[in-house]
Amino acid sequence: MNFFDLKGLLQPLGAVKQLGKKPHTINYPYETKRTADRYRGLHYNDLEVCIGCGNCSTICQNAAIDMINIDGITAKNGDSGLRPRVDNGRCCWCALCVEVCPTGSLSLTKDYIYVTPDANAFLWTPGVSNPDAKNNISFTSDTNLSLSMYQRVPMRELDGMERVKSFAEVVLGYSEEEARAEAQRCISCGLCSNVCPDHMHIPEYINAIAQGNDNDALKIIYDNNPFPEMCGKVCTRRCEDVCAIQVRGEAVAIRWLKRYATETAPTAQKIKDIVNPIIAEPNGKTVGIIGAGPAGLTAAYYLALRGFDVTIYEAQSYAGGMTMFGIPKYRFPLDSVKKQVEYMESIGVKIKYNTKVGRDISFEEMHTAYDAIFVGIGFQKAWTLGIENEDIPGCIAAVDYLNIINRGDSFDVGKKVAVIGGGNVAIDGARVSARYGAEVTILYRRRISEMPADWEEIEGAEHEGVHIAIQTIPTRIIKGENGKVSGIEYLKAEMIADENGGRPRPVAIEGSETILECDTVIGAIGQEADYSWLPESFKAKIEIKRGMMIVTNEFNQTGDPKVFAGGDAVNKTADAISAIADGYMAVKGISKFLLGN
Amino acid sequence: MEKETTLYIGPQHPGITGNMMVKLKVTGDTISSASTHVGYLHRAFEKLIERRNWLQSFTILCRFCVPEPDPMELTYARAVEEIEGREVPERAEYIRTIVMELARIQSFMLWYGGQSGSSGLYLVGQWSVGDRNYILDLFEDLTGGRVYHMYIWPGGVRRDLPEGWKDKALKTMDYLEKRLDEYDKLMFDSTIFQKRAQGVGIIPKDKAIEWGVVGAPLRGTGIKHDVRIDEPYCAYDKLNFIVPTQEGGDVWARALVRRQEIRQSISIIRQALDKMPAGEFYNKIPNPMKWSIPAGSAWVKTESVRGEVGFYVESDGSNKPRRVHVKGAAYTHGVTVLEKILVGQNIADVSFILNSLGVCPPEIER
Amino acid sequence: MTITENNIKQPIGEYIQNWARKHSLFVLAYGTGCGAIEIPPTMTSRYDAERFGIRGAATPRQADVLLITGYLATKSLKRVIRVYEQMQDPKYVIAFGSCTINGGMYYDSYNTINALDRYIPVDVYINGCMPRPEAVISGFVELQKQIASGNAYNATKYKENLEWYRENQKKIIKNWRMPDYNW
Amino acid sequence: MDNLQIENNILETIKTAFKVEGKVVREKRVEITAHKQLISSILLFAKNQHNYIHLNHITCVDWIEDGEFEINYIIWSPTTKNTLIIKTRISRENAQMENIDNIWDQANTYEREMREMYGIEFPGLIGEHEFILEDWDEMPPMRRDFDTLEYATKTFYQRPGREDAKDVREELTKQSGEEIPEFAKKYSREK
Repeated sequence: MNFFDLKGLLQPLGAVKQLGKKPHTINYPYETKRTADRYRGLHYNDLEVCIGCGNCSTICQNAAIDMINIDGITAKNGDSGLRPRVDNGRCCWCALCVEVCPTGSLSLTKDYIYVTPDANAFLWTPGVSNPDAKNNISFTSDTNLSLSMYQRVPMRELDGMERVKSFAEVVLGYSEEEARAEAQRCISCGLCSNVCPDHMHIPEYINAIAQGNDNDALKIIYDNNPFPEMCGKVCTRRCEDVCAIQVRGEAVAIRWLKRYATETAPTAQKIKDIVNPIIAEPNGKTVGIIGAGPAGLTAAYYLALRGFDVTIYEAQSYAGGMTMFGIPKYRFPLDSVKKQVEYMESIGVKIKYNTKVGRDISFEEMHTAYDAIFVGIGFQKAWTLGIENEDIPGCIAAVDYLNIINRGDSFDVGKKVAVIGGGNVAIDGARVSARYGAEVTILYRRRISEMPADWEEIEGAEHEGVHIAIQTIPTRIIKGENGKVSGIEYLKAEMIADENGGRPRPVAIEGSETILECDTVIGAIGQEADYSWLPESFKAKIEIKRGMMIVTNEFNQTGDPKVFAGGDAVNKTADAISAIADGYMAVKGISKFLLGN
Repeated sequence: MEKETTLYIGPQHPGITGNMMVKLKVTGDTISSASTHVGYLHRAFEKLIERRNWLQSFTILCRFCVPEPDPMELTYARAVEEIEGREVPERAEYIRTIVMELARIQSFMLWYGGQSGSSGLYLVGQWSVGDRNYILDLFEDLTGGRVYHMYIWPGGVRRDLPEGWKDKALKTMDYLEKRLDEYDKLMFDSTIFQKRAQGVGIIPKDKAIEWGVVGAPLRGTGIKHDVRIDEPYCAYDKLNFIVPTQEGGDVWARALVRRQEIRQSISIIRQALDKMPAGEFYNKIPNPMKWSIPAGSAWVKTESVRGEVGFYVESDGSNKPRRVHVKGAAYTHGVTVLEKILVGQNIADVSFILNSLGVCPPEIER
Repeated sequence: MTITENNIKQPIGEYIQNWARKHSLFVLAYGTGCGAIEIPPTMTSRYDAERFGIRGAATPRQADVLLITGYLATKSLKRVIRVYEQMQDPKYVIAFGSCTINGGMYYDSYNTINALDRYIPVDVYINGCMPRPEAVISGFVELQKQIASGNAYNATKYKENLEWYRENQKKIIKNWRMPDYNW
Repeated sequence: MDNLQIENNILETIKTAFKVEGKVVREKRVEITAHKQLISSILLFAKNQHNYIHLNHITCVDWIEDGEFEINYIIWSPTTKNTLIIKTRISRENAQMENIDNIWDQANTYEREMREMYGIEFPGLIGEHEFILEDWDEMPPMRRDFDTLEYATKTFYQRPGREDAKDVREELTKQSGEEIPEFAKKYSREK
């Protein structure tokens, strides 16, 4: 090769022509370059939207995110009160925390310069360290992009017109594949457990289902709930209201997953095999329980496991209380409770049927015979409507109505039915009537959004052709020529805002009387407890206020230290899961009271 | 006979491509034997991945090789997809192709700087690394990150193309094409570079494959092998491009291959942008904390700038990988191949040859 | 005679000395980790750090600034300490990226140190993974500020607390085969 | 399956020559499981008879539950562009494997790494014992029973200031008084 290759020597000199050109140098820091619209800079957290589920902290592979308490933010239902803090000495700005944030509160901003001589100054609390960064957000994750799974696996149900034809169960349950997929959506934060009255170990059993260990799931469930099948079918599931996924999507179907877990144990024997309970040695203490409802049975079950000698007194000829005949069969089959009771009896719970305290055995007698007493009487008496003609034939309380139907007796509701009330019992009454081919109208004082009933139940009722007349106040029942109900008169109401800040009250509009023709009126405005069995001497000690028994501590102990109480007659929520929780807490209380642990 | 001395080049040496050391036995100016010493960048990725789940691993994986993180992301994503049987939407395949080629271009621009810098032509580096920023700007708009993009993940890509990105990319490609000619004048036309590069660091053609040479160094010996053609992935089988080869096997041949490849990459990006279908860009994975993958293993290869990158991924059916073993091109180039071809060369050519082989030490030790 | 700038009072000799030092920061070309990838863009035409007097130096003896560009493997730590001790005063250390602060994404790796300031004194930390060139320049500007104010005396601190540093260093470096440098 | 003809052919050839198990994984991937004593003969056979002249990769997987290491040899043929994966299992105790760096020089690098990272001995392997690590005196780190987090926490300084971190699930159970039974804790959220 020629060393004096002229072209090769001169070509590079061509670069000289660049001399006159304007340099493309960014004159930082005197001028700045625009960062990209999705730049991944420092974190920002919308503290109001964040619920402290800690999913960001879990996904962070650098262990950079801590959950800490922040001044001014306290825990409440559906909010752990914790907020993320990023250790910028760990963070790699991969933004996975943003991708998995179920609420979308976490995002990254366009700021990125963080220079300091102090190595300990790199703890960064998004939203507190940069409160003004809201307008500078760049990397976010909307519901389409987020890795949170916002879509619930749909539950297979009978078709609306199909199901009114029979009392067959409406909900068909998850298949194994569906259950695994649904369980995978859970982020295991535990916000749900916190609001569950019974504090069931929800993240754990869902995770067990997700991993395919259904038996473990059932075992975890039985740790503090002996009625999972009932809860899996008819629970009021306040857990789902606070689910972290529910903020931007559909809550994890916690109830249906529990239902799925219980399907692995179709018989009492199977339950015993799977749960394989450890029964403690008898400790010689005796406990008497009044009422074999969910509260009483729960208390009995866990007391028996702890070695107590437990006897339940039940006025009816069956156990289960309101859950036995109070829930329509299309929601909750009858054999479920029977199976549960059979299982409980197999581990040593004794039940005396047709034994009403106060009639067959006196409370004093029990009080002396047992070391402790648990009262789980529930609500048996329906509230009366307090309007004209409510004692005539064709007018019935919903609980009585459901009881009659569930026992298999017949009750002629006629062609048109009016149901008064907005709770689950009212909807049950309506949907049962719809199954008898009646045209059903629900009269409710407030708006649909304020109905205490489950939204799924309301929806289900509407699918089955039930009409809901909102903002209506019944005034009298119209007596027909045959002495039976022929209609009901009501007033329209308007919602007046409460000056004390409470929820709006319905106020009747003068002269808006309307008459609804009907053959049956079903009242479902609530129930109350009956305390006629309780001797006056005890009423001084065991306080009863507005029909509720007053408990003095978290263990449901009453004024009489020997007597514990639970269930509808004690708690304000009056649902099955609260009753179970009461029973469970009373067990802890009784063992503390009697054994000191 | 002259005395043999031992000479250490690195780890702190301006000519070393990263943080590694070459121990030389020299007689006068001539190298009589060489051995590579690594471990200065060992972060134990493969151990760390055992503690991380399938998605968490993807953010750490791109750090395997600093100059070119994207092939690592892609290879991992493809391996996971192969084991799980997850489909990737067609649009994502095109986006991935574009990202891969952009990554290739930006890595070539860095190579321009290193290769010419190690022969004393610093101006090329000033230009090419400066212009490389325009590619990084494209990446920033697309992925939100300049260097570590963490963009290609199992199931597709993380975000769709932003508005106006296509035009911006095309404009950048036009600009780069013009600039490449300028670099040619400075580098390939320069007698200095030609004289330094020709006949230096020869890889024999008949031994190349057996030695484990891949990528541009292999094509520089005249053997046409490219994973993009042999086992097409992404959208490469739908695009037209040629795989350039050169005879000679020396630094010069490797440089020429790269010079042609960068132009091919620009053409691929243009085609891909043109042919890209509309639609989904991501086949969403389930909740990452509970996402487990059926047991199985996969060996997946991708063509990166320095050659072929292979991932061996093994799953035991849990939510964490059992084993992810990365084989980068540098694993052979930087150790056995380098040790062989350095024999008989000048000390001054060590960093020149290192650059031409594209040795990236973090790829060796991980 | 003293001079006051930015509320800092300095003898004029020191002021001139600091002014000169801050405008000639020679960075040792030692890419210790991934961060090295953002150094070329910072140094070359687009961001052109030479505007601030920042440029590369080939050997530790000529360098003023040691850039620790990210994680340090224990094997590298030994070399870095050696390089640092070879550097002549005045010398500064800039730590680059999350990994130097608290381990970054390699916090659980058996082979990378977590906190750099336990082993060599650090003047400025630049956060990021990777820090952009803008952030790198900000880091240098911060260092210049420190130098101008006469506060960048970390190298002296190292000499004074050498035993403490040695103890930490030897905890990681099991086989200490290094000469002790006499500055 | 005509398109897998090459793959099936090579599988059949090796099966008949060595009486080993194997399958065609997919296009261009053939997998063979063999006893460790057969490995070098299979590799030589494939290299010399079927032009698998390129050693792609050697990898080791630790199956601690089975007390075994799995070593995979991945080789590639430039004529058929096919990849052959040869798997073998060796005992974890006194792990020893045949040295193949006489077949491929670059196998030396892989074997040195495996020796260092897994503690597998390759009799006759030359090269320094230290490849990546320096002055390492713990168990070979890539073995699954080596806990890297524990080692890092113990060895390296943990910067203080993060002690107030709380676990969400724990904090919530503290608020509610929930007691998670021991057997359920393995299903709690990973930390």
